[in-house]
Amino acid sequence: MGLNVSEIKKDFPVLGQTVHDGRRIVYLDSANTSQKPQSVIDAMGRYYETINANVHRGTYKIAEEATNAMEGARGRVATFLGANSSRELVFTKNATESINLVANTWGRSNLNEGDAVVLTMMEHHATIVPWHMVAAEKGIELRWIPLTADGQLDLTDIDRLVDGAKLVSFTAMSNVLGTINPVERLTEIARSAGAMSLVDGSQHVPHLATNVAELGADFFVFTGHKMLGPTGIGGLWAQEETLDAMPPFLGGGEMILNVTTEGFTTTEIPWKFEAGTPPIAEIVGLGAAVDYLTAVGMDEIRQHEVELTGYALRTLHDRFGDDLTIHGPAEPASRGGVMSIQFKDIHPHDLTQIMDQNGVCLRAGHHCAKPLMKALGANATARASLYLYNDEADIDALGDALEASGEFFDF
Amino acid sequence: MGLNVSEIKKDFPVLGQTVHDGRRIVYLDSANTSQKPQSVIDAMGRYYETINANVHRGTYKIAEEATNAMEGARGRVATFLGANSSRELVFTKNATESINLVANTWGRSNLNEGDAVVLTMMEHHATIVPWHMVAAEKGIELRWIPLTADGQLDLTDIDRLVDGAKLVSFTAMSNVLGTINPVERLTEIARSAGAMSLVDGSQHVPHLATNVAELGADFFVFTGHKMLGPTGIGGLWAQEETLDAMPPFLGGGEMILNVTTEGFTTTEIPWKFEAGTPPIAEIVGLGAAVDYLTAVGMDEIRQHEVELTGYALRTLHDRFGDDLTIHGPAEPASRGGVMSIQFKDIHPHDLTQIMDQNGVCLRAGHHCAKPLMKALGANATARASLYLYNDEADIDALGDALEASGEFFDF
Amino acid sequence: MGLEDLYREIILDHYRSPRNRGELPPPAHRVEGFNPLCGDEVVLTIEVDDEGMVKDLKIGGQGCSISQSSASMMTAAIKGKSAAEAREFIEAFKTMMSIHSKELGDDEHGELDQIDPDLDLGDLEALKGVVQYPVRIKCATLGWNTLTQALDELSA
Amino acid sequence: MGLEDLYREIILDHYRSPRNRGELPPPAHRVEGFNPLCGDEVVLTIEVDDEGMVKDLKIGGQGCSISQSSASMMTAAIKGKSAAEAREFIEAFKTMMSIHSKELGDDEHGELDQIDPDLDLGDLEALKGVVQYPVRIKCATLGWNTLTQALDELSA
Ligand SMILES: Cc1ncc(COP(=O)(O)O)c(C=O)c1O
Ligand SMILES: Cc1ncc(COP(=O)(O)O)c(C=O)c1O
Repeated sequence: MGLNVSEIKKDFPVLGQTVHDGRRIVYLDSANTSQKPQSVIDAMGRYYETINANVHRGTYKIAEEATNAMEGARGRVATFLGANSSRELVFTKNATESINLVANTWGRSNLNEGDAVVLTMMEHHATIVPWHMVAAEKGIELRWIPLTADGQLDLTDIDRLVDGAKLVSFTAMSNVLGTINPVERLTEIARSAGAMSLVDGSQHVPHLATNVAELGADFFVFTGHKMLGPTGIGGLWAQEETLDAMPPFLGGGEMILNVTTEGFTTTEIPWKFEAGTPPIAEIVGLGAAVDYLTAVGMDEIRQHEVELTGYALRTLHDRFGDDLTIHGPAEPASRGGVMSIQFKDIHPHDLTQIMDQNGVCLRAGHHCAKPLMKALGANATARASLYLYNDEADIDALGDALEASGEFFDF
Repeated sequence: MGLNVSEIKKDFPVLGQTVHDGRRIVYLDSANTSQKPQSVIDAMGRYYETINANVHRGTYKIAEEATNAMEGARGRVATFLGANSSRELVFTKNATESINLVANTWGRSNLNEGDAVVLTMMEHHATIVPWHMVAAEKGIELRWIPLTADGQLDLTDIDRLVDGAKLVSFTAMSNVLGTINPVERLTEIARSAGAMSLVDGSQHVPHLATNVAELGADFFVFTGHKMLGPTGIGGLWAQEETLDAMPPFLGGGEMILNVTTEGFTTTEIPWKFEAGTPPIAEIVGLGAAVDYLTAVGMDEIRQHEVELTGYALRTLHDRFGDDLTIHGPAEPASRGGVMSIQFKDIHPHDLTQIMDQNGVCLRAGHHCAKPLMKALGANATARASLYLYNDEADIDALGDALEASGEFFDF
Repeated sequence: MGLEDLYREIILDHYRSPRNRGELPPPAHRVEGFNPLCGDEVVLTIEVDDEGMVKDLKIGGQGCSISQSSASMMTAAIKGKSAAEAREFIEAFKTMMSIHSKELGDDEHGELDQIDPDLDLGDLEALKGVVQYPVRIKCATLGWNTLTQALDELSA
Repeated sequence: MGLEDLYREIILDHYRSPRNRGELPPPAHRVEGFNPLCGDEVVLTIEVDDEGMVKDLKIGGQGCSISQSSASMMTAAIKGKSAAEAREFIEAFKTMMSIHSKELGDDEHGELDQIDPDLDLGDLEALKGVVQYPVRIKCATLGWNTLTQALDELSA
């Protein structure tokens, strides 16, 4: 029965805005950051207006309510992710910090000269740079799983790649190609090889029902602003034993059990990894975001995106034929609603600039995946990415904007 | 002419709330976190409702507006702090992260076995624990500036303490005692001894006009939620040369110039230290907070707090005599509006619990300063802390609540 | 909910006149417990005999009325019991204290629902009101967590 | 503000027919420049003679119409000039591009206000419209930053 997108659109105030003399905003950049429903914005406003106080500390009414609001949200987000307990969920400021947390704690205490970490050629810089930093310090080796021509992981040589590796770190879904990776299979391969696995769920959690307990990862990270939540909030999931065994990351208030002039001891998980005043309002906002997503239904959202991606691939191909290249898997069912495109010879920056004149919002650039761009033979692509609030009219507007760009640069 | 507090109170929605059957909230916990004016809450709401998009990336209208909103706020916050350029201002999630950033980048690359870092006995855990962590890794020595009986830094032995030290790290104002430290003098002592200085401005920036260029520190940190801003945002100031010379902290998107499978190079400051999607809405909110503070006037705020602290010290002493101990300097002019109190034999937790019944919000605990608490001979104190929205009626309510607690526990 | 629910007379009584207060001399086993949120520290000293019987235990350190009275009641309840019975008490008490955290979505104590419903917590029932004040739960459980640690160390 | 302000005819002309395109063979000095935001990479090769005169320079690599045309105009303007004159051009161009960032509170180019107002940027004035599109400023200045780096390296 599908989503009622015209009703959903009304929940997102930015989508009611116009730009450039009355053009409605056609927002096709959700892989970059998602729009926020009014309920999320209001949850944070209400927090600040009624119970703003620091958490875990005050014995007064609004401080207790703030603590309940924050820890209640932790519980709901943990449930949304399929975690067994809210103690498995550490809040960070974004997915990037989550991965750096793992690299700095588990990584720096477990990896030594000559150890190998396996990445893939489709990773976001957030997965690459932290391991480059550990590599520079510890002398570890980075190995790269290559890609097939249609943008899937090429697992032909996987046994050799994971042989003796200590960690396999990969994205559940590519933010450039849309490719949905076989997460369970890869975590199983890692486990069989005696390696840990870190799954970057930044593009997965917003778009597909996620159950960390079933995916089999040792570490799972995500970011709030791509899943209808606010900026300034992300998370790391791991099992309690894993978190318990890790040394702390940042030091300061909230994460300690005792501090003397001689040293300190850490408090229990997850707070052990949450130094300083937490992003309280942002956690409350993320709680409201998962409430919204749950109410719509993650399976319904996925179904909608599969259909809409199919519509886009079909109609854009019909309209533009060989003038348009769309990277990544051809089959909507094996990909998310992320389409990196190349149109004629028009540079993505110029392309998206013209599109903007039509109200159509696409991102141009390397999408923080320069090794992948190099493999694709491009410096940059233009990327259209979908979410629950997009519909066929948005795809048609994308096509019209492409046409306009083609005319503008038709020398 | 003083502040018009009854008008100011109207700007802060939490202060219009009631608890426990109609008691108005008497908020005396601003050293913990401040309340937010409606203008700050609305600035963030408006951001999400009208121009929400990722920054530095999109070529479309709202992405450019989001970038302008964020970088414009950086400029205004930098000006508010007296920085010479917005490139001197790195955004973090809170003061704790800022200090950890310095410890992990400057600290880990400049400190070696046998080096000394000088702290004070009145530091917050955010200043202590990061250096304990570096000490555990690098074998550095921590030295502690002791306190006088009235809670000031005892500088008698300072020459010996800083002799050969690499860093002096201290708070500009104590979050427990209210003591305002001689920042310029201390940074000068550090410089003369050939040491760097790190000033924790978390309690200073919200309450006293701050000019980092004049204070003479090498590093200066602060946190947004204590200065009318949102949670999830803080900052680190340092001169461009200092920041340029530091290795990066977290790795990922936004902080790179180039990434290959072989390595990476970093982009220019301040973005080099801002990996991942930044707390965009929070930066916008912090910009609105400094606008509000500037409009009221930092000197006026300070003047108000000095007067109100004087009123509190005077009237509370009159009412309770020796039943009440207020730690820290006796003179309002040499302290901030932070009063750590001990009342009769009532444990701070019990005391603040009863106060809560009267709508009076105080924090009880170690205030993330356990070494200081030990020096004071207490596990915990109850702390009342003031801000621009407090008035004499709030102090009278504090006195009434103390009286009620005394009666409740009068066995 | 008034304060009377939190500060029942029996709680104030244990606070005013704590039972088993102080420290046992060595070779009694000694464990320090910290409440990271407020800074309270307790010292538990305990002697368990060869049959696994808690012969004696004492509580020292500082704390608020809730942590002190809870620890006092705990010592009274546990003294003379076997270590196994002590653990049952601990579970039962923590279940009572966790009703609230369960509402918050934390199902860590899910399995504890099967705790013996007939176990009589006695005076300790007076601490029920604490669950309405989540920050104070850490106060009420401080002594109990310290006891758990002591029993773990003794049986290790 | 319409797109015509950004995409002036002269810009599109330099984009369609870039001047001084390609790479000079060694021993020309070679520098790579990156636009970290979009991934564009340019390669600048340059020969400066003993008198400090820019004898030749070429631009290779990929980029959008703004970065390519700006770099093309730059090569045309700088070729045959002295290194000192080249630096003046760079300053003048960056001043033009920084009007916007100054509004944002970044006063890094404050001192540039004293730049010679008579310096004629010629065709480059056409790029003025770019300041309205802050993200594109990085495109327009890519070639220039790379040239600065080359001159710095050559004089080091
Ligand atoms: C003096 C001082 N430094 C540092 C901090 C840490 O601030 P945050 O928790 O926002 O990182 C605080 C407040 O908690 C403080 O009072
Ligand atoms: C696959 C992937 N991983 C990680 C990230 C980093 O997320 P954030 O910038 O919120 O840390 C992103 C988005 O930018 C992403 O698409």
